[in-house]
Amino acid sequence: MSILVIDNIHTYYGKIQALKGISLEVEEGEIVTLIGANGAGKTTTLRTISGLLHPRFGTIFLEGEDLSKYTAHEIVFKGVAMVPEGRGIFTRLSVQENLDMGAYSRNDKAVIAKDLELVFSLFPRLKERRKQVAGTLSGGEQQMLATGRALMAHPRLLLLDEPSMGLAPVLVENTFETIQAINDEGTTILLVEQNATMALSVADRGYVLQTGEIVLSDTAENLKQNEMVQKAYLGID
Amino acid sequence: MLKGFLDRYLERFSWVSFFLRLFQIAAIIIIVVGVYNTLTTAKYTNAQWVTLVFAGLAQGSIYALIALGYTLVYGILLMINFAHGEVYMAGAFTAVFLANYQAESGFLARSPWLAILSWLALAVVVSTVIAILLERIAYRPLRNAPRLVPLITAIGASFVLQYTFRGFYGTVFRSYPTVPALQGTVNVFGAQVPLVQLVVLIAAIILMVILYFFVDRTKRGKAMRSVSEDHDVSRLMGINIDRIIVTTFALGGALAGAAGIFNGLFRPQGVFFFMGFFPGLKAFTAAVLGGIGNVRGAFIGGLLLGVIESLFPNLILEGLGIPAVNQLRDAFGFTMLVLILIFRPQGIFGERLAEKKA
Amino acid sequence: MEEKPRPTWQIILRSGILGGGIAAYLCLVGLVEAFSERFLIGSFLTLGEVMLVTGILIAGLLTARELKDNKILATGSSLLSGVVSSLPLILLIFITMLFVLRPEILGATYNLRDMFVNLSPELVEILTLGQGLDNLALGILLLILLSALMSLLGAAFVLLPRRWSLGLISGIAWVLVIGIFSDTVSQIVRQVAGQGMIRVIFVNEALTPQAAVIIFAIAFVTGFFSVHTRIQTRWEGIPQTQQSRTRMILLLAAFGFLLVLPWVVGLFLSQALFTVGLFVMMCLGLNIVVGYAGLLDLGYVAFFAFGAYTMGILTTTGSLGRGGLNFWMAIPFCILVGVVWGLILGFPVLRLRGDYLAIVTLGFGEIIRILALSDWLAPFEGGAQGVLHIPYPNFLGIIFDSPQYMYYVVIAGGLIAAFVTIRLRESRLGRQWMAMREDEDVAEAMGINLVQTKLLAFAIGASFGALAGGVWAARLGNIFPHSFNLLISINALAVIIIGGMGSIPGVIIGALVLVGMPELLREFTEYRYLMYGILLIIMMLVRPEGLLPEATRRRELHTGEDENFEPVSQQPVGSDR
Amino acid sequence: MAPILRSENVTKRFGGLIAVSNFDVEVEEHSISAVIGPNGAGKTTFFNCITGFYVPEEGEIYFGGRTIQGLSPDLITKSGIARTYQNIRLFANMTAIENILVGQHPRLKSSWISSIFKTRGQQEEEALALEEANRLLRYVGLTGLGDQLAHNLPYGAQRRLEIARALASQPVLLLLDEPTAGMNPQESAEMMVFIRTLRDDLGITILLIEHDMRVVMGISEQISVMDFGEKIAEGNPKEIQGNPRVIEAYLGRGAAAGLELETRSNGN
Amino acid sequence: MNKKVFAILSLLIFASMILVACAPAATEAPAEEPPAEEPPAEEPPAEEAFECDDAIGCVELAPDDPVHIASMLTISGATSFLGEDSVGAIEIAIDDRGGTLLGRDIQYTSEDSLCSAEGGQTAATKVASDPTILGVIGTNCSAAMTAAMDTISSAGLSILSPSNTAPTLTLDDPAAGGTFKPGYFRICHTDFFQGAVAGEFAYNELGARTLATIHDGSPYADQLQEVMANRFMELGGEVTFQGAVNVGDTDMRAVLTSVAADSPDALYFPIFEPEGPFIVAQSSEIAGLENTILIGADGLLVDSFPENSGPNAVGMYLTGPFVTGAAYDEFLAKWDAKFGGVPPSGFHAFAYDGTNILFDAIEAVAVTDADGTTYVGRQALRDAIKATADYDGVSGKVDCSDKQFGEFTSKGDCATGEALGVFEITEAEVDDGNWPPEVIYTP
Repeated sequence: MSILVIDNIHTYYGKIQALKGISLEVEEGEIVTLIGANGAGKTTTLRTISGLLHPRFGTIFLEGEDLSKYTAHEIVFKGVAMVPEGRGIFTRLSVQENLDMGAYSRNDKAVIAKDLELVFSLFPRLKERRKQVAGTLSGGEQQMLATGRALMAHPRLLLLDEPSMGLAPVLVENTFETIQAINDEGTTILLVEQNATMALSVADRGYVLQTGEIVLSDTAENLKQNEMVQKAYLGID
Repeated sequence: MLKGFLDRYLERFSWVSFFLRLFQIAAIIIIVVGVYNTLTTAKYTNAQWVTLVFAGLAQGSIYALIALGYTLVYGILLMINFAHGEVYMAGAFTAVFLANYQAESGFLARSPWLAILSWLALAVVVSTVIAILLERIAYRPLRNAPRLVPLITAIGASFVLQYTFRGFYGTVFRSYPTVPALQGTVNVFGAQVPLVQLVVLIAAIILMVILYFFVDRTKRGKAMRSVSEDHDVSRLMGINIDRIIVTTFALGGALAGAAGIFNGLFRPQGVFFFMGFFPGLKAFTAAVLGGIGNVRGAFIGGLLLGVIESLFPNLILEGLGIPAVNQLRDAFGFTMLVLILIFRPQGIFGERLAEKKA
Repeated sequence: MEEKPRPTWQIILRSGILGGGIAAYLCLVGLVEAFSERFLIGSFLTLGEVMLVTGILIAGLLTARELKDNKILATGSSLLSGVVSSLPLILLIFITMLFVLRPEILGATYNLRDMFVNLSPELVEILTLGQGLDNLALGILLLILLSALMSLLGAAFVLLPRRWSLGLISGIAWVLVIGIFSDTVSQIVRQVAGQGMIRVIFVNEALTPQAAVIIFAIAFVTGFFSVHTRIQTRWEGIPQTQQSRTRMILLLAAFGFLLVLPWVVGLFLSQALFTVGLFVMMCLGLNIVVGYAGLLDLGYVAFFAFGAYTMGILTTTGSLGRGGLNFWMAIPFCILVGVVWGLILGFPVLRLRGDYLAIVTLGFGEIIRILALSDWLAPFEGGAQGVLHIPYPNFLGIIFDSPQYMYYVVIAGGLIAAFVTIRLRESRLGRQWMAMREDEDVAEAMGINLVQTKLLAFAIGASFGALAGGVWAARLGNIFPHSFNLLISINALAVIIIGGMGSIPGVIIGALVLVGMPELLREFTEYRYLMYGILLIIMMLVRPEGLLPEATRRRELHTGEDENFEPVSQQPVGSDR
Repeated sequence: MAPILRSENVTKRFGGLIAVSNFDVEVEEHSISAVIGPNGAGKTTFFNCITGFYVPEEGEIYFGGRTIQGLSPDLITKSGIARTYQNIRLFANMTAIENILVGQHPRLKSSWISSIFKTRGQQEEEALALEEANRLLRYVGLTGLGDQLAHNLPYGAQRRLEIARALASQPVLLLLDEPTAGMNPQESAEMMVFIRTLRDDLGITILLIEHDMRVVMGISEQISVMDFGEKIAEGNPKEIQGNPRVIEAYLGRGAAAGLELETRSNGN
Repeated sequence: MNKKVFAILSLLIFASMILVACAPAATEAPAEEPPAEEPPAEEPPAEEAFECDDAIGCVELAPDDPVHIASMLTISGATSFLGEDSVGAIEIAIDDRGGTLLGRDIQYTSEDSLCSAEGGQTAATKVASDPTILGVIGTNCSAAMTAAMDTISSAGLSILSPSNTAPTLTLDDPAAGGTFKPGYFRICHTDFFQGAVAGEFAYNELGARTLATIHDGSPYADQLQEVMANRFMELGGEVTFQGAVNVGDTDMRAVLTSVAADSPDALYFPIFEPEGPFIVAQSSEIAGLENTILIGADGLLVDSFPENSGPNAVGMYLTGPFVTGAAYDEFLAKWDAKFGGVPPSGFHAFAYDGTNILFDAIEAVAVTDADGTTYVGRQALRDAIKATADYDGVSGKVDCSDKQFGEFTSKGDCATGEALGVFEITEAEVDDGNWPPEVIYTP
């Protein structure tokens, strides 16, 4: 069953149209990736789903419920969490407080504690540094924190925006292993990634965006073999 | 070798640093000379100095409570809520009628603490409501406008509030009744300090501690801190930032309302529609002094400013042979601000906002 | 974001309460009563009554606007919301009755009028349309009726066919404007047509009924036939070359008009124009500091004061006089002093940013005022007693002793200021300023010397302010430190932001609105500031980019309409270190 | 050839945090060099030390034979160093042409007084500057976009405009902070070619920070690897790829292996 | 760009040409204005038409025209109580005449001159631009008058002030700081009177030998304390401290501590509310002021002062205008009937007398010709006011002839210094709301 169905959304920044009729679907338990050049509208799509932007036309359904009438903070309550581009951790809050904020939408103390354990088991480094101010973490640790914080919302759908950006190659692999692990725990993931090679290696399916439109959609395996994708996004001549 | 060294030095020579350094040295010399002269003439007794310090602390705690409102709002919206002084006025000006009514009817004499609490409640409610309305009408629609636009609406709101209350309550200067229970003095370091000043100081500190715990420990408080870092990411956490912003304004309003009552206890006269303007400016100064956006800084800045104003003109300027020093008090307060900011461009407790990010 | 249609009863209630709330507010704040004897037309419509019905009008207007698709429903609803809007007023009547006029009814022990000074018998008289407490029931009935009618009128603005409503609005607006500004209008009429004409148009500051009818008719017709748009379409039809020639002629005509203006409008309005011109001059300077260089300066009045005191001390024939120069010789010194103090005050704040800069400059303004006032410096510049006996400028034997002459001085000063501003904006220095405004660090990395650039902004800006101060002192003839208060700084800042930051025509429009208007509204005395405040808020809410923004900013704001728009380059700086 | 830029034992601290520690680097004239390392390793801080935004607590930076550290950023720019930023930092509300004109600032001489009176010299200089700005605009492939506000340009164009702005000061040394960030492999490849052209055509020395190993290995002649503020390795691409410390701290085995494959195939 | 420069330059040249061309014509313009130049009655006159030969012109009132007077007072801002006080008195004076003068309605325009120089000047241009106005009551503050004087005087108007107290206003010797211009009259007493009264009272009546003063930076307070201190020293006293506070200050403890350092016998602070009550109330907290007698001035002679100052006000003194007598009681009764309560400040009597003097003078000089047109000569009006002597006003004897204060000659000063007194605040005022307080000393 599709957890997320996006139908023909058009999003504008003022007068500039960023999305020109995007339609996509994400099935429960999948990892779906959006790839495309900078400015193609990948981030805009995620921001539209999470409610930070509002589509001028089109609908977004999460398990049959129309999301476009909700604002960003309400959408979190519906079970969608997002790790924004650049990670967006609260640098002046401690690691623990950052994670608390991730669970802001929830009141079930017991389950939160369990989720916290899960996050710490995924990222043992965070447990060591839970009292530390988040701004002093290294880049890789910040990415862990951002991901862990999003997991604290116990989302059914996790939106990841450029998780590997600015990370050392050695950490990139780790990151995608974690993404796979999160998915194995049952969380559906919509992944926007610059590093198409890695993204397609973990994803089940992928969509290719160009200037606000979807030009290609297929399973990850097929996309990897696609000539255009190889040339433009995988760097294979 | 020497020439090379000299060249290198001259190339890096900055007139700005040179003059600022000169300025700092001059300021320190002036202060030291002034203090020395004043103290050696022994014009004032120690008791008089202590009196001035406590009067300054009481005054400072009122600045501090108002400054907290500035700083909270600044932390979250990065805007100067110029009308905050008027929020303070609104509460104080409204509660004065209740206070006088209770004084007339004898209620104040019968149960003074209950009476004061009721004034406090009224002032806090009025100030809070005004602060919330202010946010709703004058600031929220402009949240994404260029930075100076809300500053102008804030100035406009400041005028509107002043003259609204002038229209409502008239132009007559009102006074709070004196509370017999708060009369009398306490012996501190050999000086007779009025009880009411201590009460005001302690009450302000208690409020400050409560606020600190609220911001530091509670879920709402943490959400406030999150919002102050990043609006969008906070929304992604499920935080309703509108509600957090309203909470912030309400908190600032409530503290300003309390400040109004403390002011009425400590210095009953001069309750009128313009009473908020200068304390507002001073509190804003105090907030900057402490490092705007920083809760602790605002409080310390407020107390410091109160003491500077109360003590320093007599202590420093008089020793320099300047006539009518108290006239220069505000100028002196601002000069101290400039001095402190030259030493520490981010204020006393401020984060290094001014540090270059490249 | 989606506008959910609200149920009709909710619309009626909301706009009714809002409109009634506004009306009640105006009553409580005293506007209604204060102008209850200020007649607008003959002796039957007062300004107070207009104020009272404004809120109710808004109630009708709002209701009708939300329901305008269904005219019958809208009419009925606005009638109802008019009735609703009378409720707060009725409440006011009862409160006044129970707590002020007839405390014995409830045994109230507190006279509420001690608190709300405007809960007076007169207010009850006005609200009950003259019936008073004796005929309370009739009075309230009349009030409800009036509210319903006025609400309908408000609804009519929306519901009538466009032409009719345009005509109606322009007719009512013109009658009100001329009635309110009767003072100003009669000054001009006096200069142009003589005292006799005034007797025809005005009776005791109010419009005569005949005049009101005629004005309404003319305005209605122009509105009805939308003369304005017609001229515009006609204008657009004219070929380009002819257009530019016409424009040139119009420009020349406008300039000629500008030159003879003081003699057309008379003494008082010339004084107002003088003040506006003075602010234009000053704000052009502030515009360089705030608009171009992006340095928020809340203490600009300091430079105005320096100019004024320099002029005063150098030219006064009184005991404080030093130098004994004349106006023209002193002007360069004013500018020089401005520049020097711009540098001196700019110096310590070089390292401060944003709001720290704002409070420190604000402090400077206050420091200067307090020092000017102080007994300490009084032997040099007069202290509280100010500087007296500043002679008027003398030009080829003409003594500039009236605002009509000084007007030309500010026009000349304003033109020079505008000229310098335009030239600098398009120069290398202008680009330095704007780069600094956009991003100080990057500007420095482009090889721009921030110290020099900032100090130049302060100094050049200050020189305009000081020039204005000098001219002002010469007009006033004597200066007192109390004049140099924070309000001038605030006003100047508001002018450039309301006008549209960085734009020169914006400064002129801003000064006309924020400086000229209050002069004309002198009649409103203490309510002037209230109106000023409301004006500031409304203008910023409606046009955050200002009335005539600089072209680039306009573009920016228009692309930035979406609330979540974040330009790429303004995203937070990552902390890679 | 003498190094044009040389740093000796540069150390920069923030409070207790050591961002750059005893960092030495030598950049040969007309070379393309790179600094790589994990996020937060201190690369950008090092750039900031070179351009004068930070003054290192210890060590010396020599540029063209004389020491520059402690000079203010504008003087350093005037001496011939220009840079771009990791997150593009254009003057967002100025047009593209204006951005480049600001970049030309150090080369212009006319005073503000001459611009009030529009002296002949000033007018000539402005005209030349405008011509040069248009030429640079064409050079980076943005012909016709001169009147666009910088923040309205598409991402790639902004990157190029930033480089044009840096070139406008006619630098000897160009510092590029992640020039291909946010670009797809195709665009990255184009950028690589462009950077090489810059060096070959204009004779500019280039020092870059980059995460995309394909770019780094593809164009750099010399690479320094940073971790926790320290230099852990230095050498040509081959040496770096083979360096076990680099592999452990930064590249990871998989990436290193992949790169090795690629360089080999490129070499062929 | 070049085009723009050319345009601007040519505009500048054009502007200067016009400036030169217009100017002489313009100076003539006002001369044309007085109707004297154009024979007022062109139609065949039934009788001999009135010829206005007044040096500065006449005001011509058509048969239906009202008699138009104006006031320039401070009716907004912090000092508005002064303005309200005067406006009320003017309205009562108009009512006293049944709202008519010379058989015409009296039209009264109230302008706001604020309490500042620029406010005064703007109000003056407004009044001066209406040629129907005969005379003006104003201003309240001396700063406003200083700036308004020239405009008012050159417009040929007469202005009578109810509360300007700065001595310079009536000195016509600029070398001595005088700013007098013809047409200005002052009904109230100058600081020379009040300062002297305060000084004499403190030295002679209270037996004070040391004195401290505080002013608030207003020209008025500064001047008054200076005059008082000088008089006190002339009498043989010692001035230990002359300090100042700022308008808006609330904490007076620091300045009072400075005062207390010398424990003076008396403290004179001729300032306003709310700063005055702060000084009174906070002085009780300062050690060293226990035996210091507080003296305020007319700025604090407001009915809210005792209540605001609290118990510490008991036993302090206020100097100020003191008017008494049956006429004054009658005036107060009228006030109570019209506005309720008592006037908010102490200068209403002067405003009332000034208005009446103006009306009397208008009546005295007005000439009506056969067709019902009335002419009032502006210079004649000034002369008539000037000639007022031995006028028995509510505020006592009024005499507008030139006076001598030491070496200074003052013109236009109408007050004789009779109407001054020292009031003592007692428990009756503080606790029971009695107002005004008892006068215990008159010069």
